[in-house]
Amino acid sequence: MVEVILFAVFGTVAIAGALTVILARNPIYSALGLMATMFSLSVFYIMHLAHFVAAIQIIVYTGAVMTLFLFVIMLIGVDRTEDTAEQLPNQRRIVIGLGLTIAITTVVLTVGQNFKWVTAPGSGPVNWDANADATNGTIQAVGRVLFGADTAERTAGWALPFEAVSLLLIVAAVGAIALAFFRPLRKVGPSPVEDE
Amino acid sequence: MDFPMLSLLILVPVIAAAAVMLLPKERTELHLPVALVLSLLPVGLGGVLFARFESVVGFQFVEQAPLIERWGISWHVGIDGVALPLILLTTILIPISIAASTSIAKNAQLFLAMVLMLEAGLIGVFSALDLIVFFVFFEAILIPMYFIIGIWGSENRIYAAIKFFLYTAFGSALMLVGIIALSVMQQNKTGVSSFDYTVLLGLEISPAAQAWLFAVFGIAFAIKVPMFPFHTWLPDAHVQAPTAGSVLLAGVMLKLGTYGFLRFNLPLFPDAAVRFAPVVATLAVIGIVYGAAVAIVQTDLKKLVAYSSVSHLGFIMLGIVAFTQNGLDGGVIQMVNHGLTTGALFLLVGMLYERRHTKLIADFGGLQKAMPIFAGVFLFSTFASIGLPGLNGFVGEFLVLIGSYATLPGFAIVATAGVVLAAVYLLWAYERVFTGVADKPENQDVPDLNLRETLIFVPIIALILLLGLYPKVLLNRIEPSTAGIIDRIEATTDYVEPTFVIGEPSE
Amino acid sequence: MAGPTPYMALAFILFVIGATGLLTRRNALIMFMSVELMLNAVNLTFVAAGRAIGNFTGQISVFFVLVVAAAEVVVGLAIIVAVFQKRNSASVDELSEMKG
Amino acid sequence: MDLLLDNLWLIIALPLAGAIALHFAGRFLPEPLPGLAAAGAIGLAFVIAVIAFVPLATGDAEPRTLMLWEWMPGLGAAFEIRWDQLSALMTLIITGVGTLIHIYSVGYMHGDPRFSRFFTYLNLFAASMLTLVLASNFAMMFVGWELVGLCSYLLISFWFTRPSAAAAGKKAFVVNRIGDFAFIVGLMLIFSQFGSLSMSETVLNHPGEVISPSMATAIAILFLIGAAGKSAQIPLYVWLPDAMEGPTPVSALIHAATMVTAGVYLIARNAAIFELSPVALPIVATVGAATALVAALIAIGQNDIKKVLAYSTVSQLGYMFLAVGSAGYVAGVFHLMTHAFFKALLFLGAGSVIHGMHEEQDMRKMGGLRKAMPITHATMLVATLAIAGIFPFAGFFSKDEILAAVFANGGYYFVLWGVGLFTAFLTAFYMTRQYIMVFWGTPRWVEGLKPHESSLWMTLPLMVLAVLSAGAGFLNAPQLLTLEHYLDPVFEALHPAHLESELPRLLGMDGLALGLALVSLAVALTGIGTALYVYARSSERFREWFANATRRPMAASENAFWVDKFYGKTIVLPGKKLAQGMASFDASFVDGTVNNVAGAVKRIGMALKPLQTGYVRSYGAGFVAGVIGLVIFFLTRGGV
Repeated sequence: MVEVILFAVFGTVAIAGALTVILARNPIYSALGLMATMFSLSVFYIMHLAHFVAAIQIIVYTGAVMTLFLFVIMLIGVDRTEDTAEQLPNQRRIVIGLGLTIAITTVVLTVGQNFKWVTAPGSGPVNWDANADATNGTIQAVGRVLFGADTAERTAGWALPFEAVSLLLIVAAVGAIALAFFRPLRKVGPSPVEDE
Repeated sequence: MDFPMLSLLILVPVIAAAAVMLLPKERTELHLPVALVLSLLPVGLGGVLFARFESVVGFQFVEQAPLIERWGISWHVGIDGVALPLILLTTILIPISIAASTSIAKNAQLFLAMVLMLEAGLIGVFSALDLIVFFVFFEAILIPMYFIIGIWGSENRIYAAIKFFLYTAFGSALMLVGIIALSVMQQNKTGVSSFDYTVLLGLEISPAAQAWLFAVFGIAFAIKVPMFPFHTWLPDAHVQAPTAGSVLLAGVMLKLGTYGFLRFNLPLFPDAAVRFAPVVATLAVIGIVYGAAVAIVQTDLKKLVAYSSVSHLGFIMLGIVAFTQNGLDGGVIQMVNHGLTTGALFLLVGMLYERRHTKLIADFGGLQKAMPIFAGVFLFSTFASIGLPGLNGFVGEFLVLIGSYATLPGFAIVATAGVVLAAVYLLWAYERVFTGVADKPENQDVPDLNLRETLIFVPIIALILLLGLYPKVLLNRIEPSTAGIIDRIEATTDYVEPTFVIGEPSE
Repeated sequence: MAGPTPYMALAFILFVIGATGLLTRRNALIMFMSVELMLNAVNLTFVAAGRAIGNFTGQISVFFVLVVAAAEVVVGLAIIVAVFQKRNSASVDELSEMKG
Repeated sequence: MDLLLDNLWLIIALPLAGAIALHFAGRFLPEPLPGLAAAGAIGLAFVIAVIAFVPLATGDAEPRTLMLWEWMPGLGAAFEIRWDQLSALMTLIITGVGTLIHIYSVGYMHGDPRFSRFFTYLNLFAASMLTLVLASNFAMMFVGWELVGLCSYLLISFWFTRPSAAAAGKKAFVVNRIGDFAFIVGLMLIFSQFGSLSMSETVLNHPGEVISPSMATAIAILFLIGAAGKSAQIPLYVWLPDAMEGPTPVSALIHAATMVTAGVYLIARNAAIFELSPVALPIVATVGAATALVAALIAIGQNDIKKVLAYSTVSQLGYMFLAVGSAGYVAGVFHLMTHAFFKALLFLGAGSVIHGMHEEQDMRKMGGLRKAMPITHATMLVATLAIAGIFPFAGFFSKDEILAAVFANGGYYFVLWGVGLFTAFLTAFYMTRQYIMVFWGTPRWVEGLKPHESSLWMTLPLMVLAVLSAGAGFLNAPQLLTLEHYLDPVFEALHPAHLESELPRLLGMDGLALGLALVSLAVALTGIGTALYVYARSSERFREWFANATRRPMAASENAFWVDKFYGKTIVLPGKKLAQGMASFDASFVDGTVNNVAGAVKRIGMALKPLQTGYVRSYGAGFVAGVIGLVIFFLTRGGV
């Protein structure tokens, strides 16, 4: 019962946040809207007992990423309001058209058919509640699965992707530094902004 | 064969090309002589090949080495009576065209290397018995010729080079489809895919499949020949190509198309060959008459000779689709003859261009006074090209005409008109260029052929006379192979070659 | 509340909002945030699906999506700043030299 | 003797060797030497021919074929020589007249810069003509046939700096080539019927069993067209008058004595095939008669001394075709021989007149040359009488025999006999006209021009030919019929039944034959008389009347009935237009399609270009659309 209430409340918060992201005049408001959405999502994660993921969501996403966003917004100038006039010719129409198609198809496909989420062979109806403890995402549980601790032949589980991703992060960091640092050297013609 | 003759013959020009490239760049006076000497090696090898070639059906000097077993691709080379003359023609024309390209100033080293690479490709394509090896060489020769035309050509050489390359590449792409289809059929039938020509000969293909395969291969070769609708790249390529380029292009590369018909279209798809013979014959005859007619009104001497090639190759194609012993023999020997006569004509036009920097007939007039030897050689080549009996052009044309009458009477008679038209356009050109009084001052003191240039023509004239008077020397070697092709067609289709018993009416 | 359907529906809505944001807004930052929004929607589906099939793959996938998103933001913002330094405007339509 | 008979190829080899030697070494020899070398080569060939001819004539040697080497085995084509009565006779004529003309040329070409080159070509011509005549294989004959055309091309345009000469040379070769077109097609038929091109296997061993009459007709007609091309018969005679551009000895040798008779020889050699077809011989005869008449009419109006003789040759060739066409092969060959003598003499005489008049060829600027050039005058008088057909001279016998042969056929041939007779009258008329305009009347040449008699080099051959023109007639005099019996083995198999009875009797000088002979003599005399009256005796007033009365026909005759212009308009011009049309078609359509295809590809590319707007967001829309598409695809196909 509590779940339903929580879902309703935070569902609306998430959607409201999302809408502010795309409709707000001022980037700051959209950043805040995004934070609200992320926060409500972490609540949902907790409802699914995915504690580790919820924690990361808050720390990495809402914390680090959004602050970075705010920082950049500050850098670019917060008071800049956008004129919402649309240059691209029929961009709006395309978006609306796409929106409609996806809406109609989902409705047609889902309503009426016995839409099964899990279509893997031999899987019975989803025992939603029974799975609760199976996916009790404590850090220990996720850690064990991540590094394949209890898999039969002790394979490394997700170790390889984990390393790959870490490499990705390093590359991203180097990239960002390079972009920021070497910019003055790559002088491409006179640009108004160039001061130093 | 104990001694890998053919592979060596393909390798030697490659080594020669590399050697020329390794020569010091600034010692330009060294490049041409070295290339010339090195290009004589294949001539020697060709001679040995010719001597040890027995006049018997089937392939000789065969070598086989696996390349990609999984798909059944092997380095399978060998020659028979049809391929031998063309390889000899290649080995002979290369030194001649090298000797004739002294006027190539810009980066001659690369030019000579390109010519030698072209030789390797040509010998490879004529001796390949594996379809993929054939296809690789078929494409490989395009590249050096593209550069020869593209870099050392005259005014709008780029347009001509690209047009030549794309046109032929389009054709060979079609052919690749055919080749792969064949190997797939082979796989479906025997479970093992193979590109080996001799293996594919055993594969019986349904008439429907034969039809489209014949068409696919046929179009690729028709572009190369070139046959009537696909010939427009030839005049452009020739007008823009340097002398050596034209000689090799007309002398040998055009024969790829006709060789392709003889090697692949007839034996592999005999049923379709018999069915499509009238179509091919029509295009051939149109080519003869049309090529000759268009040649008459050409203002550019080189274009005139190019269109004459279209006409002559029409004869070869008519000979091939006549499916008679004489027709095929005439076709094959005419390939060699055309190579020599048109090669000579292109050399002459090239030398004229080097002297007068123009190819337009209108700019010439009364040259015979200033250059009698040149005029003499030009007249000799003209009459060889017209098909004057006693010279080599006649032997090929006569065999084709008489040979093709038995099965394609109407076509043969119309083709004979080409003989008259040939006389018209070449003699009219000769008259406007050489006879009359040299009214324009620059035509009065044009230098005649120097020793080097005259020496170039000595072997050609000798061969023209030899093949004209005693063609048996080549015909003996060609005859068994062409007989083999006809027997194969007779065996696999209900076509029977009309034969005569002297004294018994065949009607 | 048996089954993940409601969560999937919510994620779907968030995703569509993100997409429209991406396509309609011209400010690079807003577009960027819309992308983040879409990624979050995807994360939600992962977690819900994980619970539906009863193992941790869902949550681990979220973990990786998150990292990738972080890397993307780092580079993306650096580019936006660099572009801004040069063009003095964050509007995406300015950058149309790569026209066909 | 046998040694000689075994290597008859020497007859061809000698002039050929002469040609090759002179080609390379000629330039270095001083003036008369190349000429002598060339004359020597052909003279030697003549000697060998005579030696080899004797046993054949006396009958103790059989005709033989000598295989030299195989040329194209597939076609049964080989270089093989046939030495029988017909080819022996032809060889004698060619080498005999040829030697005389070679000697004459040494004088005529004196001082020409390309002196040795001229004799190279002359020897090459002799070799090719002999190849043609001696061939026992159609392929070898075709070699001779075309090489003769080549030499006539080279010799006509010998003075190549003159554009008209070069054009005439080309015209001669092309028209001959049209004839060769028919010849090749004929050979195609022969090969398809007999399976070989060797004469001994085809035409010489009873072809009747192999080919049907209709096939024989086809081959005969094709050979006729080929012969018409070479022997300048209607419609392919236009090249011969232009061939007068070449030096006069060339006209004498090639365009009078030897090459143009090749057509007659071809028909005579293949008489067996012509006999087989019911309709071929009358066609040949009609073509011959028509050509004789038309050419004679044109000859009357010509004012260039050589053009008169050219049309006269065409006319006499018409006679030969008429003879062969009425199965009078012997008569045809006989006339061929006598014509070779007196026509060569006429041409050489004309040459010496031109030489004497310093290259003046227009008869209207000549006249009264009697005293200035006595030998030329005497020899040309003999030749004129001979060609007109006056009694003791050769022309009378050969022409009379032709008319007799034609008359013997009866029926349709009577018409041809009439035409022949009228042409004889015309021949006598225009020859006398020429004779008078050149040698009699008041000298009309330009002042300061002193015509002089030619050197001995030139006059000696004239005299020899004059003797031959006078005496040759008796070779086949009615009683003796030596030539008839000599040529019997070649043609005896062919005596068609209907001729079997009359011909020997007719020629045996009984009433009818005598009558015919007298008729033709009378016609000839009237011809000469009228010409004399018109051009020499008549009063001034008559000449005016005659001039304007015949002004229009004379003009027509002078311009050869404008046939050349007609050919120009109907064949050459449209041909050129068609070729230009094809060339532009080729450039625009065929080439066009290729370029259009290339253009189309470019246009498609341009059309797609706007898709790349450059705006990130439109690309974004593309992404999203793609995603949605995939989702829908998987949903519909997949899980549901």
